[in-house]
Amino acid sequence: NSTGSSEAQETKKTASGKTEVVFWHAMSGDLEKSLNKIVDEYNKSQDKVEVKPVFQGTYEEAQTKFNTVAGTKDAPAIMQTFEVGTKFMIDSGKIQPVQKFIDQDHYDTSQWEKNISSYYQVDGKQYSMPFNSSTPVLVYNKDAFKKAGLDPENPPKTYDELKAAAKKLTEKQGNKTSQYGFSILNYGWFFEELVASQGGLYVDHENGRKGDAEKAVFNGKEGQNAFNLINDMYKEGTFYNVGQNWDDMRAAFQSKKIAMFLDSSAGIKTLVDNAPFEVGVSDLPVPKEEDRQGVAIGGASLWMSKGISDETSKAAWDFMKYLATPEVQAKWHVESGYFAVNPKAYDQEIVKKEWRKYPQLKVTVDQLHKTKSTPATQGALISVFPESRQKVVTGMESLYQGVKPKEALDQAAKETNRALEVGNQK
Amino acid sequence: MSITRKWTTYLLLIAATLVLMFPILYAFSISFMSGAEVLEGKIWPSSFSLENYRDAFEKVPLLHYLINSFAVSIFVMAGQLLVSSLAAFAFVFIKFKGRDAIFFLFISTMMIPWEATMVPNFLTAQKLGWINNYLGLTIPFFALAFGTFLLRQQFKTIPNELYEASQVAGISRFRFFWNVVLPVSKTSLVTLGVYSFLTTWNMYLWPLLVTNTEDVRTVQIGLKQMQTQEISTDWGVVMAAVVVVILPTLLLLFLGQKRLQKGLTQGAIK
Amino acid sequence: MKKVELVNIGKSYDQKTNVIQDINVTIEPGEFFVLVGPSGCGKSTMLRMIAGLEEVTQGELLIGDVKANKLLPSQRDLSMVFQNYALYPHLTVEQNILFGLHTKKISKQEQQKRCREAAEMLGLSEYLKRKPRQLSGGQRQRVALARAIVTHSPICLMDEPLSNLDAKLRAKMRSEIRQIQRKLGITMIYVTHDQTEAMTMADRMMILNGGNIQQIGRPLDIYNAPKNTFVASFIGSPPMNLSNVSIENNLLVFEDRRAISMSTPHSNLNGKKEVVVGVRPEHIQLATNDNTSFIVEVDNVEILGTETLLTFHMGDKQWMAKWNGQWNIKVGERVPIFIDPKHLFLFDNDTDSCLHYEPSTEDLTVKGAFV
Amino acid sequence: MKKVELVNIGKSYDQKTNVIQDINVTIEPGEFFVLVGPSGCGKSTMLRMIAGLEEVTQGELLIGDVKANKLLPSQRDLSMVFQNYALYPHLTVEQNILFGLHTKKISKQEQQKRCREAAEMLGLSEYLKRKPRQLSGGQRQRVALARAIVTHSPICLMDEPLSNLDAKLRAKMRSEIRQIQRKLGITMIYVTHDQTEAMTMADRMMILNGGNIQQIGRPLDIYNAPKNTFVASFIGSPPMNLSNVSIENNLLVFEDRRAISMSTPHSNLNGKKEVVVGVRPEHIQLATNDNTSFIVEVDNVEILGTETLLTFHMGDKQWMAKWNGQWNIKVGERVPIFIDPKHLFLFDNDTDSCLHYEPSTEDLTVKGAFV
Amino acid sequence: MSAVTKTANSPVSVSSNPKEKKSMPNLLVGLSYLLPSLLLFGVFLFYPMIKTLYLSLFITDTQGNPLKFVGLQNFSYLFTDPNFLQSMKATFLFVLYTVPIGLIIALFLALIANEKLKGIGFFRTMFSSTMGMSVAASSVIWMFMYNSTIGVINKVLNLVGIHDVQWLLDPKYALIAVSISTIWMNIGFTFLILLGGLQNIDEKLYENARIAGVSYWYQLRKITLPMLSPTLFFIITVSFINAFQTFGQIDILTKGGPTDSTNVIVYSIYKDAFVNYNVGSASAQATILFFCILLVTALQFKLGERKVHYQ
Ligand SMILES: Nc1ncnc2c1ncn2[C@@H]1O[C@H](COP(=O)(O)OP(=O)(O)OP(=O)(O)O)[C@@H](O)[C@H]1O
Ligand SMILES: Nc1ncnc2c1ncn2[C@@H]1O[C@H](COP(=O)(O)OP(=O)(O)OP(=O)(O)O)[C@@H](O)[C@H]1O
Ligand SMILES: O=P(O)(O)OC[C@H](O)CO
Ligand SMILES: [Mg+2]
Ligand SMILES: [Mg+2]
Repeated sequence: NSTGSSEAQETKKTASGKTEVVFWHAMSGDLEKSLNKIVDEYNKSQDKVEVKPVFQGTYEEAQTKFNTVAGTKDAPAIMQTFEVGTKFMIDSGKIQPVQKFIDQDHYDTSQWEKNISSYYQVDGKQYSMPFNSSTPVLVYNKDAFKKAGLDPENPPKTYDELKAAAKKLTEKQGNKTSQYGFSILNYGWFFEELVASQGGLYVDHENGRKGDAEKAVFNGKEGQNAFNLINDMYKEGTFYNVGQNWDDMRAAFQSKKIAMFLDSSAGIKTLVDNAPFEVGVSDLPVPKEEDRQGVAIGGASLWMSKGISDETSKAAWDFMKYLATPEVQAKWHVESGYFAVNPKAYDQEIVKKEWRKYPQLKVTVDQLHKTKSTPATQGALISVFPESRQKVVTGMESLYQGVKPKEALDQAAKETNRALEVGNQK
Repeated sequence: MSITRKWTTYLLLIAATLVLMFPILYAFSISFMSGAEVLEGKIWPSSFSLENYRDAFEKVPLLHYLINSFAVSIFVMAGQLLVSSLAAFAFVFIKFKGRDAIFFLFISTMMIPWEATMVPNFLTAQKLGWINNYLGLTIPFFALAFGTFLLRQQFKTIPNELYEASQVAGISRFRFFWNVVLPVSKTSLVTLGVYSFLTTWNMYLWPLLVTNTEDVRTVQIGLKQMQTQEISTDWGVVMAAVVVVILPTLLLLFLGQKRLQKGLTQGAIK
Repeated sequence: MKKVELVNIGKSYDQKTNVIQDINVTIEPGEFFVLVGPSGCGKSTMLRMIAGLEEVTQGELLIGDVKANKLLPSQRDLSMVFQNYALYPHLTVEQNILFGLHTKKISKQEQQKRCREAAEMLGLSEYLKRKPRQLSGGQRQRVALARAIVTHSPICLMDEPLSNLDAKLRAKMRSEIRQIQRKLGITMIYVTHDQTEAMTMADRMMILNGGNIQQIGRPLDIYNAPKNTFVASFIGSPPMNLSNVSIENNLLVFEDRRAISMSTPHSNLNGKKEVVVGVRPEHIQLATNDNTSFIVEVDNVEILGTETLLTFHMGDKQWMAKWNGQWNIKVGERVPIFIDPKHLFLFDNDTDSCLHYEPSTEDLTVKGAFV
Repeated sequence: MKKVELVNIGKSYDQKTNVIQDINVTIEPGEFFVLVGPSGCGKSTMLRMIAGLEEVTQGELLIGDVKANKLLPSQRDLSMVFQNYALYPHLTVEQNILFGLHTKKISKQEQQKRCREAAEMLGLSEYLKRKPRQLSGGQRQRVALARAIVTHSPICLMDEPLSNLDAKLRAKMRSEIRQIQRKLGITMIYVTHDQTEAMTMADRMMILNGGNIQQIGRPLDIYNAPKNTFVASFIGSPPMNLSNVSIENNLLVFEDRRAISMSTPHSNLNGKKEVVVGVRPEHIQLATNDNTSFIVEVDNVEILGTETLLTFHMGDKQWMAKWNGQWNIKVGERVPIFIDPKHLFLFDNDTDSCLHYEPSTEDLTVKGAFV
Repeated sequence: MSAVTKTANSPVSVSSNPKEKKSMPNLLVGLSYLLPSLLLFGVFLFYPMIKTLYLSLFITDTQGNPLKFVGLQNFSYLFTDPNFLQSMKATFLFVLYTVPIGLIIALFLALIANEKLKGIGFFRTMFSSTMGMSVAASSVIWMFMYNSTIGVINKVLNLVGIHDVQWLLDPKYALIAVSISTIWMNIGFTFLILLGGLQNIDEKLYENARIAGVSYWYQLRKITLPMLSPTLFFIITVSFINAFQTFGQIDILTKGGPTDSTNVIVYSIYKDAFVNYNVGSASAQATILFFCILLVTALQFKLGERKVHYQ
């Protein structure tokens, strides 16, 4: 079906004769600063390749953009795509699997963290280069814990504990709530993770890894647990609706509007730096401790466009390899909170030093290491993931309107099915 | 006018101005505030520091975007003026069969929602290689039914005798268009120009679609990008960028307000 | 100086009805020819066909013996002055005057020379650098005139060029245009709906009504011998008084049974018993003791400084009399009237055409006066 | 029927310069009073001050003996007819006529009655349901008039109500308006820049120039005894001929050294040696053998059916003569002229005011004619 | 013709030459002036419009190439899809909130700014100023004002004892919030047009009313509004069309949420086409939108034109 011609594009060169590699990403704020620093260092480290990072908005916006230009000369050489875009990228036919370069280069992938790289492997083929992987964590305000008489070193682990803690943390002035106990961003990823951490699947066919997914199954018991949690807490008045914007959520935490919330490990460094109180980080809560299966990775990986010249591809591959070196990964980990793709990075001195300063960073790494590898924690593979996420978000939002959790979930599942059906006709 | 009526009118005018201008003034005010002041929800900054502006220019290449926006707006303005005036000229000064039908066709294009054509247009732009360059940002907007309509109304006020006089004198049609019709319609051209400039400058969805490099991005997209990137961290900087973005158009509007009003209504109604 | 000939000219805008028809006339070289008629009668249409701005749909147009039906306006070698002057508002007077002259392949020098000459002739020399809007109506008129003059075209067409001027200026421009036309000797075709203009300016004039020629001739001939009631009432101000009368013996009897006598029985009345009688206001005189035609009751008096207009009823119509001097007459006063039978016009009440008039024997010349 | 009195009225739009000043006049109840003057002289301004549409910045305005400077327009109990009629295009003729009548607390029945009456009087009865755009110019004019009439206000103001009509219609409406005013007996203040209108309609008129009163009086008095050159040339058509002359003995000597004699030496010339002489065109006669004043070369001849206009040079000016009849005179012909000294006007060449004229002894009445 | 042929040849030949020059018929000349417009309209309006109609009958790949003909399936699904129905509802509510209220406010402003007062030019400039405000900039400002914790709107509401409202997160308020900001953004343009319309009304009509002594409201009803009706008609039509096509403020303020409460059709089209890659469905929606606008405009013309008075 694809229109992507096999004709290779010309290699773009910079004024100084370096091969230009355009790199689209979705890293904003402090993350963008760190990324730019790394790119800068890379550009300075050699004289053949010049990487040009371009911010393209959120993951969703960036992927939208990529889709519009994929296969044309306007497409970037390297594209950062969030984990749920994996299937879409593979199906698009507009990318070259990095396996090709791994093979050509005899690159040793065993140095990678298995839990991460396996997400981007389909049928034994490595499609994209893992780069920034994260997991969801519970972030909380230690000062608020103390004030509420809770143990800041013993954050809630189960839903019940979470509810109880949230109740204590919720502060009212008159009938105006000045501090809410808990919040979850209206974003599909958190729901997916809450389901996965209980071992629940998102779609059928083993989360789409044993064949194209046809049916959403996230409205099962695990999904209902998650929705019930939100619903119950919202009804109790301990849950705050922060909307869909990551920044708004973090702002709400920093301004003490919420005492606990779920965040990506990628946000932790900035949070700890900026919060006017002590920040605690803990594992994702589960309904009951025995349910705990670990988490699926989040974040994003780097994809190589198809249709770019060999020279550009090589240059891009060189940059990808650079990013995977322990030194760079170490720096990236401590500055962003993303995992090191290459575990050797954790041995680097700066990591050790930073972990002492920011013990919170280690929590996320540990959580990943504790994860049991199952189809649930490997994450779902579906091409219409972004669309499905919108449906789930609408489901979450409808909870605040008094819709029953089960109904909301079923509706989201039904609409996801429709999206799958349409998607599978393509 | 009686004294009481005069003063109630003034009162209403001032009240309406305050309400209407508040968001703009508020943006100005915030653009000078430090992050802490913003979070405290102040209305007025404690000091007028230009730091936010410096940051804004540092964080995104605002200056570059401004230049792009200027280039695109000027280009579209010139294109619209030329294309619309050519068409309007034909509608007024050249009699031919089916003229009214074509005019109706033109007017009907105002009814087609741009968004309904967005997808194929994007594909067209892509095929033409117009993504990420000025062509894609400008040429699709050169033909403007509204502009043609506005100028047609203006051209109609040019006495037909002028045209006939030049026919008798043996002046070519194009020369008449260029040397008489255009200069005589200066006011309307300025009106349309200001209008085109403003609308192009403020264009949002299309540039969002067809630009993805900093080289050609316009300032509105820059603003949106800044908003995605910076909002929680620094409203002050974002507002500084807002101010930078709105200042040129506000100035243009203030300067051209009288003409704009004259020209717009002339074209719109009569 | 070129002849313009219209042969069976007709015009239809909609391919169905003719707005003018059967126009046959030859305008002689150097003649000042006026087209006159009420609004909508087709004057502009005819002029515009001559100019080439409107297609000739019937008949043949010859300009200087060349068939011109299909020529472009610019190929007809004529100039035109429009009602609203059609000055280019953004150009200076000078640029206006010279606009289009380049198409005639005239050297810059020659252009300048012509412009200077024309400006001088029309007293525009000091205004050459102004824009039209900085000029008064009369000055604009002159610029339009100058623009026509500099082309040195042998034919000039004018479409109601004075109708936007006030009465005083109009009178002045009338003689100015006439003088220039004489000086340059161009053939002038001039459209107006104002009979005074037609009377005072024309060598010959054509009176149009509803697209048909009513009469062509020298102004005084038309004034003195109008072919029909339309011409009679259109030419002359105030217009000729007209009423239906029946002929009884030698008397013309009005509807209210008042009567005036005819001088002699007229043979060419074809035995008609009902006719329309016409009398010009200036021929209704105050009766002296012995010649009263009848007595009228005055409806209105208007004293215009040197003459007095009286309005009164005759039959079913209001008539007007024009007397010299300032008459102290009150509304309602009864006044004896005398109408000399030799001043009577008689028209056919069916066809409106003139049945009888007595040619004027007056021949006022300066020499005659000295005799 | 109310009196309107202006005492020392002045007006300034910008608080600096006055556009009119020192206006003192009393308009009598039931009078038809015309304000006349060239464009921009302040006629509309004065009328609008009387109407209350413009603030009076100086002096006192009395309407029916009540000080009205500060009254609202609606409190002045007057009606107004505007130049472009100011009809409401979206309302029918009837609605236009009745617009605002409800504020006068008039019953619906009475409103209908008045509307019917006014419409009948003005021949509008069949058009009551039409919109203004479906009416001709004259009909619109009448609607505006009707709207003024139905208010039954004792004072009616009109600002150039006829200037948009063509000549014939204008003449007709002139007498129509005059007749209605007489019939209703209202006080009329009427603005025009057309001297014919002023002459034929006014009981009295005020001639304004540059915001100053030039003369107030009955039309004929003004015509016969203009106070200054402005009035002399403004009233009368063609206007009075004026030239600078020097007085040498009993002769008025023109710049080209031609001369005419004065009848007798005038005492009130204050020993002035340079004056402006004025002669009305109708007073320039063809000389008979023995009384030639001088001989002129004719520049232009215009024959208007019943009269002939001759243009010739006198000194630095073009003069005009108006003769009755159709004169067969060629341009360039030399004609002997006679000017009766009793028809000479003399004006001060510094102040322009009239130094001398001879009151007309003519008294044309019908009775007189019978004697 | 015969009359001419016997005269000398030369003038005849002279006169026949130019005839050839004239051979370019007006139609071609006219079209050549219209060519740029027609070409651009063709390529960027008519062709895509038709393409959209065509695509609405297909399932497409992610980049909008038709894959499979499905007939009216896209439409039939849409009409049963609660999300789309919600979009329709949001669109109509949005139009309903923004057009009449915006118009009334702008009319009010135009009326008070039409008085002849000292310094009125300043107020006119202020009132028209939102025309110079881009959607992006305005939306960012309003986004901040709506912020439930630090935004000024809640601060003011708190002062009068009203609770924090989650303007953009609460489906009850989100559409209203977006509407308010939209009204604000559009006021400048609407105001300018209406003011121009008011100034075109002959002053004499009011002077006559002053002499008649009718009240302000009577003048407003009997003179101003009828005389303004062509302008009103124009601006209502334009406002409707604009309202149906609103995109920027939705994208920045709410992204169609919460629970699709602000997911107006245009935004839904954008999401379907560019985020979910259902170009077929997006095209079907675009088609429906087109007919909605057509319908409303036609209705407007049918109902409105009768009440409009043209001079
Ligand atoms: N372009 C046209 N299409 C159709 N009919 C026309 C056109 N121009 C003029 N007419 C009609 O032709 C007739 C003659 O019009 P024309 O303009 O020649 O009159 P006119 O004598 O010049 O009148 P006026 O004194 O008002 O200028 C009128 O009935 C007019 O309605
Ligand atoms: N609103 C105004 N503001 C300032 N000056 C004005 C205004 N209205 C009129 N004038 C000036 O006052 C003077 C008299 O104007 P007015 O309208 O009374 O003249 P008019 O005699 O009615 O002229 P016309 O015959 O042209 O109507 C003019 O010089 C004019 O420029
Ligand atoms: O914010 P990030 O980079 O951790 O990504 C979160 C989700 O995985 C995106 O799908
Ligand atoms: Mg005409
Ligand atoms: Mg006036």
